[in-house]
Amino acid sequence: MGKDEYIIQVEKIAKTYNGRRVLNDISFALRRGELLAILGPPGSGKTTLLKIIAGLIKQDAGDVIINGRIVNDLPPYERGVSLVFETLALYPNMSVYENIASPLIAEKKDKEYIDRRVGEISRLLKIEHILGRKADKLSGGERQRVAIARALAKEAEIYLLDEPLSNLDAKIRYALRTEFKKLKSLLGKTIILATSDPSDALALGDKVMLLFNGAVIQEGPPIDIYYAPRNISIARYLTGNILNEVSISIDSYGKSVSMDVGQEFSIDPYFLKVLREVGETSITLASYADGCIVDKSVESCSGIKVAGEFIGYEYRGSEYLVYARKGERVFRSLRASLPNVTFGERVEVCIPHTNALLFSGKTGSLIR
Amino acid sequence: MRKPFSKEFFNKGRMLNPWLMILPAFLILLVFNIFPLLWSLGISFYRFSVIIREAPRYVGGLNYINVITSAEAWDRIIRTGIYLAYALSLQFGLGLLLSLLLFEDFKGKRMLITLFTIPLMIAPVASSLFFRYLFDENLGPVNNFLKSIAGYGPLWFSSNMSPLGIPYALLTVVLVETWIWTPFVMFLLTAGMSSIPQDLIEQSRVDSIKFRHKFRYVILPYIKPMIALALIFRFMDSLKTFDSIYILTAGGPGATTELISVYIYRVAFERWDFGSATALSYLILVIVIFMTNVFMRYILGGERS
Amino acid sequence: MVSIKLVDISKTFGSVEALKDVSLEIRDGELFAILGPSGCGKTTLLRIVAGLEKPTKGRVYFDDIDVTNIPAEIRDVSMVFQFYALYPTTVFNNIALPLKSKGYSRIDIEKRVKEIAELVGIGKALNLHIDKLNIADKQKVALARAMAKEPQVYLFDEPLTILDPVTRVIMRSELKKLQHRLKQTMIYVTHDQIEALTLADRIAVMNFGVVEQVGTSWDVYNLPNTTFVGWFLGEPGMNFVEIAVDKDDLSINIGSKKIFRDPSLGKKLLDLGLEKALLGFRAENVVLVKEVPGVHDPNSIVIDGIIRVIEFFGTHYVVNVETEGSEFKVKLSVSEFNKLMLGENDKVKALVRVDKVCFFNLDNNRRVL
Amino acid sequence: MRKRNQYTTPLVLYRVRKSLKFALLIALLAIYLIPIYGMFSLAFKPRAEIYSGLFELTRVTLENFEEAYRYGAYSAITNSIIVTVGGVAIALVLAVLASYAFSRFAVKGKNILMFYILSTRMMPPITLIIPIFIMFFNVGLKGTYLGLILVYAMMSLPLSIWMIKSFIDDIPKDIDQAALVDGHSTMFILFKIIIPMVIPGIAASAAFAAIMLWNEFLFALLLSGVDTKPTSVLLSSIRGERGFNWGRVAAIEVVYILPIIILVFWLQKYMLRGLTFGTVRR
Repeated sequence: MGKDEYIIQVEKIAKTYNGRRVLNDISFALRRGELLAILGPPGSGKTTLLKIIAGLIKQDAGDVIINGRIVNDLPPYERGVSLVFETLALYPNMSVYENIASPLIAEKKDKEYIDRRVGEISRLLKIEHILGRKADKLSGGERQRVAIARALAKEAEIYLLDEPLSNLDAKIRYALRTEFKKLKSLLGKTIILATSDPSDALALGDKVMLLFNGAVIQEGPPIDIYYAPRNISIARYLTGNILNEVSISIDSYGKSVSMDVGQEFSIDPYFLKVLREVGETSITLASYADGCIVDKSVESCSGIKVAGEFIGYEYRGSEYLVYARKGERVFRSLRASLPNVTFGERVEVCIPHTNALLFSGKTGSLIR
Repeated sequence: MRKPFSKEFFNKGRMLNPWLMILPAFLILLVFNIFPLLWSLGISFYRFSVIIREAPRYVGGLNYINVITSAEAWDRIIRTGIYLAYALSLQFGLGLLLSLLLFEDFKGKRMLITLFTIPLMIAPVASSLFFRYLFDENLGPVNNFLKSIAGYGPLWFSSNMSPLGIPYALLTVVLVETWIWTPFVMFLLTAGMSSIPQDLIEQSRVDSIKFRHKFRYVILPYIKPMIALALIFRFMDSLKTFDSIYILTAGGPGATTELISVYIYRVAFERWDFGSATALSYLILVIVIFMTNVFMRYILGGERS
Repeated sequence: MVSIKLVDISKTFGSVEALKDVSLEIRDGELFAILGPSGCGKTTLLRIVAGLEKPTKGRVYFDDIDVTNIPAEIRDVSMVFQFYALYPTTVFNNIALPLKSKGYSRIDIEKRVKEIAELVGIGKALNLHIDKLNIADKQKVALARAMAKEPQVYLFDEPLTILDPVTRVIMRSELKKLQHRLKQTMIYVTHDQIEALTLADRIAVMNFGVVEQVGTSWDVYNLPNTTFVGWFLGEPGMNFVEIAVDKDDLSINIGSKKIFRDPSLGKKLLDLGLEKALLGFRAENVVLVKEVPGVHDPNSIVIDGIIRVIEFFGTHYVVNVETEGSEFKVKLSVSEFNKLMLGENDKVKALVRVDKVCFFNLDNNRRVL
Repeated sequence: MRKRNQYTTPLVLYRVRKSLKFALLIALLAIYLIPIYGMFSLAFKPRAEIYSGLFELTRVTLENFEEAYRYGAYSAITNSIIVTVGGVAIALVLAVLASYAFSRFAVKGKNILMFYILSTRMMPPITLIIPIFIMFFNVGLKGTYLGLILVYAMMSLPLSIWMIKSFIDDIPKDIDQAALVDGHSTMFILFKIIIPMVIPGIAASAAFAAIMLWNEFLFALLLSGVDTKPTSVLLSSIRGERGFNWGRVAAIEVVYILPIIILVFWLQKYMLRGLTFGTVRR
């Protein structure tokens, strides 16, 4: 098989549960060694999609093609896939060794082979010292590793991982993410990973596929997703729903401009020109926390500047995240120090045009 | 690894039809439950007696009419109603008291609960027989004790009226059944209380709110489902009360303690009138199935959500 | 309005030691946070202060009164829980119930409940059943209930965790304002470092039943007493690399590579009896370059390494650099990262100013410099 | 002497209230356990002291047990063991298979079947006894072990199915699916993965079924014969005698209920499921 051919293709997969469409014409293709991160909120259909690929759930329509072969009617163990469940699904009454050996036992491999393979994999995942322990006597991080080890023990074409980092302490999660990425480049396996945490998807994925309400809304490399989110709901999701947003209305002659954050605003003339050239009467301007300035007063602002009220902050040790509000709109800004104001005082919020994402006010799709 | 079945049985990917797994259990139920149920429905339309050795004779709904118009049957039903009212209110009152006393955590609480559940698990035949000794009218320890402090011991197995408004024999049955079943109520309510969020209990402790507020706002909302559950279970099981009455009084004296299940038993196995007995038991069954339905909806409805 | 003194508190559950000889002093009127990962014993400690739990060993003092054996019912504290633990009744009743058992008159109760509800911003909801409220308002009710009874101490058990981020920030500010006005002693338990760093006058960082450090936000973040505190705070946590002091020229080495030549530092370490130590530094304090300019700042430690893994987090990149068997993380802004044009397996040099590093004893993981 | 402070008075009141509550609880427990205590002490009392008062136990003797043995208690207990073990064993095997199917597969009519099975728990046994009595009379099963064992299997099946199902339901379905992805067969999954996980639950279900059958009286009364009569029937037959020997009765009862009391301590953890037929879990 050539290097350019796809190892897995998913074509127009659809699934309906009790009259509710959980997956809607999902298609994607993946080359050998790539990691696809499926990112979407809980309930968006990620688990269902993975289980359809694994053969545990039958799709209503569409094909799963692995290595050029349609596997729709094959049972899970004949598809050459391996799955790490969100719940991990370790066999609690078995030892770690037996858990990892399980797929090999099912394949009726001889004892010697099993020993060798379990040894290899447990060394790789740094769990050799717990092989003899029972699976229900492990810590969260160890359980995660054992589940991944069991999946790796099986010689599969594709590894499916459902929320492999969820249910872990933030600190362990951080460490495991890095380790996981190292492991991935070490093994060169094809991996499909489902997650609801944007950080996981951005940090780990070669490609990121956004799945909202059972439909793919964008697919591409992490940087594209982050800097060119196809519509505003993606940008909101990436920031945990606290995107800095302003609605701008421009009348059809491009003369009068108004914003939903009150009368007190100013726009850099160059930026105003850009906005007029867009040709839409209603534009939503957005920026991430690192692309926004909040201070007692911002002298020169090469974008838009609005007045707000200082409502609070988060101290992160290395930096401050400052929160300001105007009406319903909340703005966040990453800063090295706190502005010299007290809670409730007036501040100025500036979004420089270089950091601004422009979305259509009507459709929410990205303009620039 | 030990293998209880041949290799073939464990063959890779061999899926078993779920019906094959249910079938054996279903067969047993079919032969010893469904079939007898249908048969007894049949019997209830016949005049039928093994002793007289006459051929069963189809009488239509006559048995049902007889049962419904029989003053004797109604008397037993009313007796059962009175018994239910006394037994259930005692069991629930005491059960609630006990569970409230066991509400707070203390060392040995689990042990205490276990000790309380013993009467529930031992055979009613055994405990009832022993209560015959305890309540023995002449020499029994209960009357010995009463005589030593009050100078008088009632005739526990007589049809004399007790101060509580029911005959002594019925009261004795009520007391024994209460002894057996109060722990059931206590246990369910205690379980309900353990579902109260720990935060809420601790909040009420830190706030030091009054007991009646605590009961109303902290305890009651969480034990309501268990109260309902216990009530349904106790109602249906009390209808079945047989063992203890059979041992304590055998329904006597006269028909003082002859509750519905004992009555059906006597109609069937002393008068050998199977037709009337099955008709009556079918009427009870209808009530029970109706109750079960309510119960299932309650339980399964709760489980789904 | 009390100061609280905990003396040698230990608590065991069965064979598990939840707290080991914890001693703390919480000053009158301060907002004191207890921070630590789940299972570190912080909640147990709070419950001991509340009187919900008795310590296996040790004493609790409110001012000078020993309250160790006083049960929660009469200890006169207020507690706000993570899941607000409201009584299933109206807002008014929720706030009023504790007052009723304190023996307030009906008129007093009515007045006080209205006052407090107004203050917290739920004055209009008094007659609503709590089921009708959103999460933020429910938490406000819990707060109002805690305030109404004018306790000696306020105890908070992660009260803001379930709120959405914006509401959380606002509530945090409100709490801070409230604390400035009431000048009440408050103990705030949380596993969220941002919460503790943002809110507290002082923080106690706990791990495995032991208090690792007590100090201000700045102290615990920049001068961690132990490697645990350094690792636990910050995202990513502090980097630790094993170093050795060359006895001859007093330079500092990682493996065979010299990273710092100034002998005064090496001498200091040797004077402390440490030939080997852990070097600790924060990921955001590292400057990454491909080539060191001919003359560089002599006050910087220079570490050679190879980039192993690059992680993109939107607002920043985290680059994992490997050197001589150990590994450390570097946090770079997107623009810095783009300027450097870094890729995996690139060789780089990491510069850390020497006043931004700490040294830890390898044996007990405590900071020495 | 501790210094008087704001806590002194409330603390005294608090402690008094608490002690009173505890005293009431202990008193109730005592009333509760006196009959059981009485049973045991009576069993070990010499015949002459039977009515001497419940708490007096001057001399411990085993003569009541010897009497009980002569009275036929030994064979009654043996009969109880045979029918109980027989009934439970059959029910258990069938229940494990059925409850796994009920728990894991979308069987048509599952809810109706489960409802019917539960309703048998609620059925007054008197409804069934007449046709079964006639049936056994005609087939010649009356008075045999087999007859009672089969009826007992039927009686304990619903409890076993519902309870074991409740335990299997607690195991996430992901475990089965993981085993399926690994490539294991249905029987392997059931016997090597699922059953080992619920062994304690199955044992508890068996124990509850055993207690139910051990205590059963009505069917035993009507379906057992002279030689196959279990303990409950033996005890009830004493009832009809005049002026019978209470020491002997107590001795039989002690042997009869002792195993149950021991089981109760082990079953505590599963009591709620047992009492509510597995419909409520804890």
